[in-house]
Amino acid sequence: MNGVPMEHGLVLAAVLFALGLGGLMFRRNMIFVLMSLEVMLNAAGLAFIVAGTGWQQPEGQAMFLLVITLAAAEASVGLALLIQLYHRFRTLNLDVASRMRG
Amino acid sequence: MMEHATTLSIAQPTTLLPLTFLLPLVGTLILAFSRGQLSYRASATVGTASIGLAALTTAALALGFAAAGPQQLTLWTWIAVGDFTPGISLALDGLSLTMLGVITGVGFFIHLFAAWYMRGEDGITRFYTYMNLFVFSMVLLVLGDNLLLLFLGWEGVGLCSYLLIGYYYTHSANGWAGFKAFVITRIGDVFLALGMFLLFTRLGTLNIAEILELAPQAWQAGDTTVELAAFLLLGGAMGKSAQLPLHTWLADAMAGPTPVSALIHAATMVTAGVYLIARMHGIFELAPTALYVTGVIGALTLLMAGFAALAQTDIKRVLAYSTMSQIGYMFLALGVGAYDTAIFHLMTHAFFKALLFLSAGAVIISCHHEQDMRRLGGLWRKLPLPYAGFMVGGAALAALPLISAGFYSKDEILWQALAADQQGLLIAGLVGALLTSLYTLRLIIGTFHGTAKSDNARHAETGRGLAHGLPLVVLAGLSTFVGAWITPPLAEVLPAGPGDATHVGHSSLELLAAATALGGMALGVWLFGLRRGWLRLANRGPGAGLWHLWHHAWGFDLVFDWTLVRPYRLTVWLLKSDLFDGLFRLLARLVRLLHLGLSRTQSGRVRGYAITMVAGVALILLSLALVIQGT
Amino acid sequence: MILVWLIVIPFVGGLLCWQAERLGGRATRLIALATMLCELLIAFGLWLQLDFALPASGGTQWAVEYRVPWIERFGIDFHLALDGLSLILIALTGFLGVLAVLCSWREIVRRIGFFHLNLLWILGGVVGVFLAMDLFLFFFFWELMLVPMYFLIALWGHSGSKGSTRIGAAIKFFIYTQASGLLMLVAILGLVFAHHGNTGEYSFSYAVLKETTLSPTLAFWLMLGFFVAFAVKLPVIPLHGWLPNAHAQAPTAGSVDLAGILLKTAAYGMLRFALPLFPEASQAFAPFAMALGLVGIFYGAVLACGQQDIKRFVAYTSIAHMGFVLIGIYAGTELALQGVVVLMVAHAFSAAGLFILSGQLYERLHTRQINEMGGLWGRLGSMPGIYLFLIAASLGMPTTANFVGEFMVLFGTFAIAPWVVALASVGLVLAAVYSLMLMQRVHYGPPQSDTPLKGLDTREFCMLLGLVALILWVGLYPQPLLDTSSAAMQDIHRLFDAQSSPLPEAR
Amino acid sequence: MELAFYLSALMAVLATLGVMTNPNPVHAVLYLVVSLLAVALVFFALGAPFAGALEIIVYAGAIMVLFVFVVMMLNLGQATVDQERQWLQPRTWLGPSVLATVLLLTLVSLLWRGDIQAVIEGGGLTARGVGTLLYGPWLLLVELGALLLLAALVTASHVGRIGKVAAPSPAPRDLPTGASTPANGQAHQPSTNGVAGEDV
Repeated sequence: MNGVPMEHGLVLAAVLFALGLGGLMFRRNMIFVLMSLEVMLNAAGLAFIVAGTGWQQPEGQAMFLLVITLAAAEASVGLALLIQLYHRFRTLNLDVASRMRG
Repeated sequence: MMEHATTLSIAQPTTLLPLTFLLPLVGTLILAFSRGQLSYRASATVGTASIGLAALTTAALALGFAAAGPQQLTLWTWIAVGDFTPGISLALDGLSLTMLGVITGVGFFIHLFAAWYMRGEDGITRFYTYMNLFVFSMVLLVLGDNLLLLFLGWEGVGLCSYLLIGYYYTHSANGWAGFKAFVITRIGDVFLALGMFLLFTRLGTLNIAEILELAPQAWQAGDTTVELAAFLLLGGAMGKSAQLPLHTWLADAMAGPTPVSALIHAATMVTAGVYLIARMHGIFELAPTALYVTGVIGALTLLMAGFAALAQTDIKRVLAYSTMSQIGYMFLALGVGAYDTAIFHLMTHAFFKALLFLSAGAVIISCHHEQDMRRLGGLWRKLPLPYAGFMVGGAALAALPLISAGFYSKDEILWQALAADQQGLLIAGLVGALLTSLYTLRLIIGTFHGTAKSDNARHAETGRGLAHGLPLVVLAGLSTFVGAWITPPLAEVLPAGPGDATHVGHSSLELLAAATALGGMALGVWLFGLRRGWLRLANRGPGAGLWHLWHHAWGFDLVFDWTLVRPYRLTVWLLKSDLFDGLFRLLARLVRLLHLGLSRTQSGRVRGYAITMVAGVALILLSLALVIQGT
Repeated sequence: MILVWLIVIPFVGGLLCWQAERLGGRATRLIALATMLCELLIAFGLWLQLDFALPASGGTQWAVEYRVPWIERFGIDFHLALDGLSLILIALTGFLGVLAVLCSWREIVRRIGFFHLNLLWILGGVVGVFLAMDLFLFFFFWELMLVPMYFLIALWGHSGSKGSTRIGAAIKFFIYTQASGLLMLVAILGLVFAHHGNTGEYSFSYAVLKETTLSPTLAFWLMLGFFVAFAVKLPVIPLHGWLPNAHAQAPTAGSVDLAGILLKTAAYGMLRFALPLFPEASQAFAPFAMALGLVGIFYGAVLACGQQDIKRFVAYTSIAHMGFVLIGIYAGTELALQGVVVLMVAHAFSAAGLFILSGQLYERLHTRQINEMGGLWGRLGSMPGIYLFLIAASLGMPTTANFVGEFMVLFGTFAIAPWVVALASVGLVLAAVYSLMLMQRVHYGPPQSDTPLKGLDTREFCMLLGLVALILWVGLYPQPLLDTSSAAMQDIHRLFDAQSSPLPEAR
Repeated sequence: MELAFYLSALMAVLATLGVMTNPNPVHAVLYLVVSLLAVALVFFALGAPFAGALEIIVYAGAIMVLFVFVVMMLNLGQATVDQERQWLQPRTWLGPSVLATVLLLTLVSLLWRGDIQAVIEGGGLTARGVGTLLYGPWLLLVELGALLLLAALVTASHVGRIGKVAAPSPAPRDLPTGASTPANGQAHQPSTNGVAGEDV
């Protein structure tokens, strides 16, 4: 064996992404939802790295950097929201905050 | 040009001509803008004087006419677009002069009588406003030298008729009677309008004289177009003159004050149809079928109305049906081509029918607004003047030989029918004469003889005063042979009738007609006076059925109710919610439904949104994968 | 430049009114009145000064013209022009504007300044519509007049019976007219792009676009776009849904403007744009348009009979009258087209009068339901007499302007389409039915009570008397009007004539 | 190297599964740290050491610390664990899992068509290349990233403020610093750094 086929790297990213997605959908606790989001972002970053190294391009890693920036911003805002939620409703259950129904 | 009208001069009849309609118009305006400030006496004076002055003007015109002949006067061009140039222009010839005399002359006496009749009524100003407006419109109708101006007068008299029928507005029924009159005559008006459109499109002019001149050049006799035009004009005439089948409004029109019935629904407006056909005789001469149909309609109407008049209980309704019947005679005369005879009968009819109506009005007021024959009776001692009026008028109506005006005109009609070789029409006319005698006798005997059958009749009060007496006396005078002496100057305007050339058999027909009238009267006296056999006939078996049928004038009202009124009301009811708009409302409802459905998905739960989104993504990717797989 | 003033005056007057509310209601009303009088006087002055009877010389059909480039990149000009037809309609706008201000003198008590702002801006927009000779500018004014009307209905309207609210009516009005306006915009853009495709230049100019060569199919579709836009406004069945609600719910001044002027913008649009831009397509479409007109006459008449609200009643009669206008426009003979002009003016007067009277009845009885009226004749002083006159005008009694208009249309159409005229004449009978039915149910019959109601005061009497006098004047001597519009109408008539003689090449 | 890839991949998947299924927040965070570290190993295995280092420093270090802080601050104890157990019924997770599986299978089937011929051999790419790219043609993007972080900072400090409730929680103060410092450190963005520094 010499080298990993690119598909394998991408499939790994897909699996991680799908796992994160599943968590996002079936978890009600906001902190788990945020964690799922981190997993998904991370999976996306992984896909960039795989593609970048696969094609021998530096852009993949540069994009990964931006993904990380995004993840940091997302985490900070998300956690602030989480604290706000907890203070308003004394729970982290997301389904409680459904006041914007049509 | 209007300022010329102020300089009075008999030597120049044209300058007098506008006065005939301006005077009633001035009267109308004074009354309309008084805003209730005028007293009863002042209103009546203004209303009557304006017509009186118009009548004097007409007399002056008649004097001048003998010397100067036909006149023509254009006041201004009404509309001018391309070759469509109808003007406000007047034409005076023998025919219009005759009509003008009837309108202003008889009209003046009726206005005068109304001053007595309407005492104690509210809104006398309104009454005289409408009456003057009516005379104004009617004068324009007969003076207009083009069809559009004629139509102006034609519609104007219809409006005044509507207003005056509904004069006692607090009773809805009166208003609806006026409504019916207006709408049915309007149906006729539409035919007239279509006739105008057709004539203008084909001949390029609306001027009556030009039409009569151009028509023979444009069409052969019996040409389809000219037949159509004649039929359309006939339709207009039928509506206005209450001829079958557009006659049902006239009996209901009796809801108006009696002077109105005398002026509008006996003497002038209803005869406008006769005037129209006589005026447009050139078209009818080219359309033999239409002319024949005119005669047949006249004959049918005179029979139908004669039978109906036999079975009425309201004295005014008897007179209304007799009016229809007499106009039927005029149509019969027109139908055999005897236009001048029709106009002659129109004139005598105006005299004696106005007399009858005014007498009836006198009876009604004297008997405290009682007009049902079954509740009158025995009045001849208490009300001698109305009785005399009824006798003279009735004699003229029944064509009592030699002494009555009606005899001369009706006899002439029958002679013209014979001379035109129209036996069917002749027989109808003779039967009609018999019927006329019968119902006239029934009317007079029922009202004035026998015993008084109600308190109102027992306590009848005799009318007094010039306004009451003078019109009755003058009209009574005109209803005798004196009226028949007046010869309308029609020879220049209208073609000679078929009976003018020979007189073979004329005297035997005169004898026959006289015998019919006298026989009818004798039968009437026997039926209604001596033996009271009428009641027995009318109450039993088929007699009761016929009575019922005739009382409701052959049930035309019912037929129209079921064929026109009810379907129309049904349509209104069906469309009430605006069907077409309903389509759009349906669309709006659909959108609303979709909105409700979609907003249900707006649950407010983030997880739900995430699931939906993922499902969407999965779906898109799956289809994408399948597409890729397919290629 | 005078044309610019015609447009600017109402807009500035509206702003002044808005601010003048601080000085009190009376000052506001006086300013509005002065503005409209000014507008009317300018129109009248132009009429005296200019000669419209002769076909304009020098190759232009306009009597006055004003043109500055606006958005040169797309060939959009600020192009105003005036001919006889526009002048008549502008004078009408001025006159009805005066009436609208006068008739809301007592009726409007809330937010007077903003009310007059809206009122005057509507009128300004309408004047703009009548003057604009650039399609973009035309569309601009066309949309501009809708918004103030929306506010007028929504803020000062009456909520009617059975849950029909003024807001609902306003929204319905806005959606209908806005959708139609968009359709027109699409048609305008289609025309402009077609022109661009031919010549490589963008232009929105009326004169330029008139010369565009179009394939018959494209011309038909574009014509349809214009037609539908105007048909909504006229209105033509089945696009009339907004009208009864808007008329019934609007304040009196709004109803007067709607019936008197806004409906006329549609007829004007057809005469000015739909026909001259697409003569062949319009000619081909004429039978359908006339059929729609017929349907309108009957449908409006039948529905009017079924109404309980007097203002809805008058609204449906407007639909019937506009049916005659539509027939006349598409008949295309000079007589019919001139009749259309007279009929537009006549209908503006008679419908405005009836709406004003309905408003006055409402002020006195506090109801618009017909079944709560009856027997009013003796209780209202001289008002019923004027009502009667306006009813007579609405059923086309001779001596009134409506008669002249209707009969000229019918005379003019008979040569083209006798059957249409025969059927439309039946509409005359129905007009009698609904008009007299209204008279009967409102004024005749047993009175509901004996107490006399307040008669007309001087302001009301003068307004109505002015209308009566104008109706009679046009009914008896319409010639000044006809002379003014004659050149413009002859131009349109020539389009139809040119079509009937065979032409090998498409325009 | 291949072996390292597959092993760490397996570890990442297993750890992530742990994150998804564990009811205890603290355990879940720890699993997540493990998962991120495994992914970092994958990066090393694929020959992207710079990215691997970033992953460890920023993700597993800074961001996860935040999570731990919050979990501890909210004091989520046994009650939460019970609650989570109760929520994790098959009824709840079956549908979403099926959906996620479908998505995964679709993705995999799309990837597995075999038209990607590339094989990752590792090496060749250095931090130098990335830096040249970022501060060369992508400079604007870096600026935008800085702007994003600044916005996140302002937002977090605003959103995290708690009405009139006293005792300001440390979270809003910590969040921006924790979030921005590592990112700024990577981006070498002096201006944003300065702002963050003032805030701290």
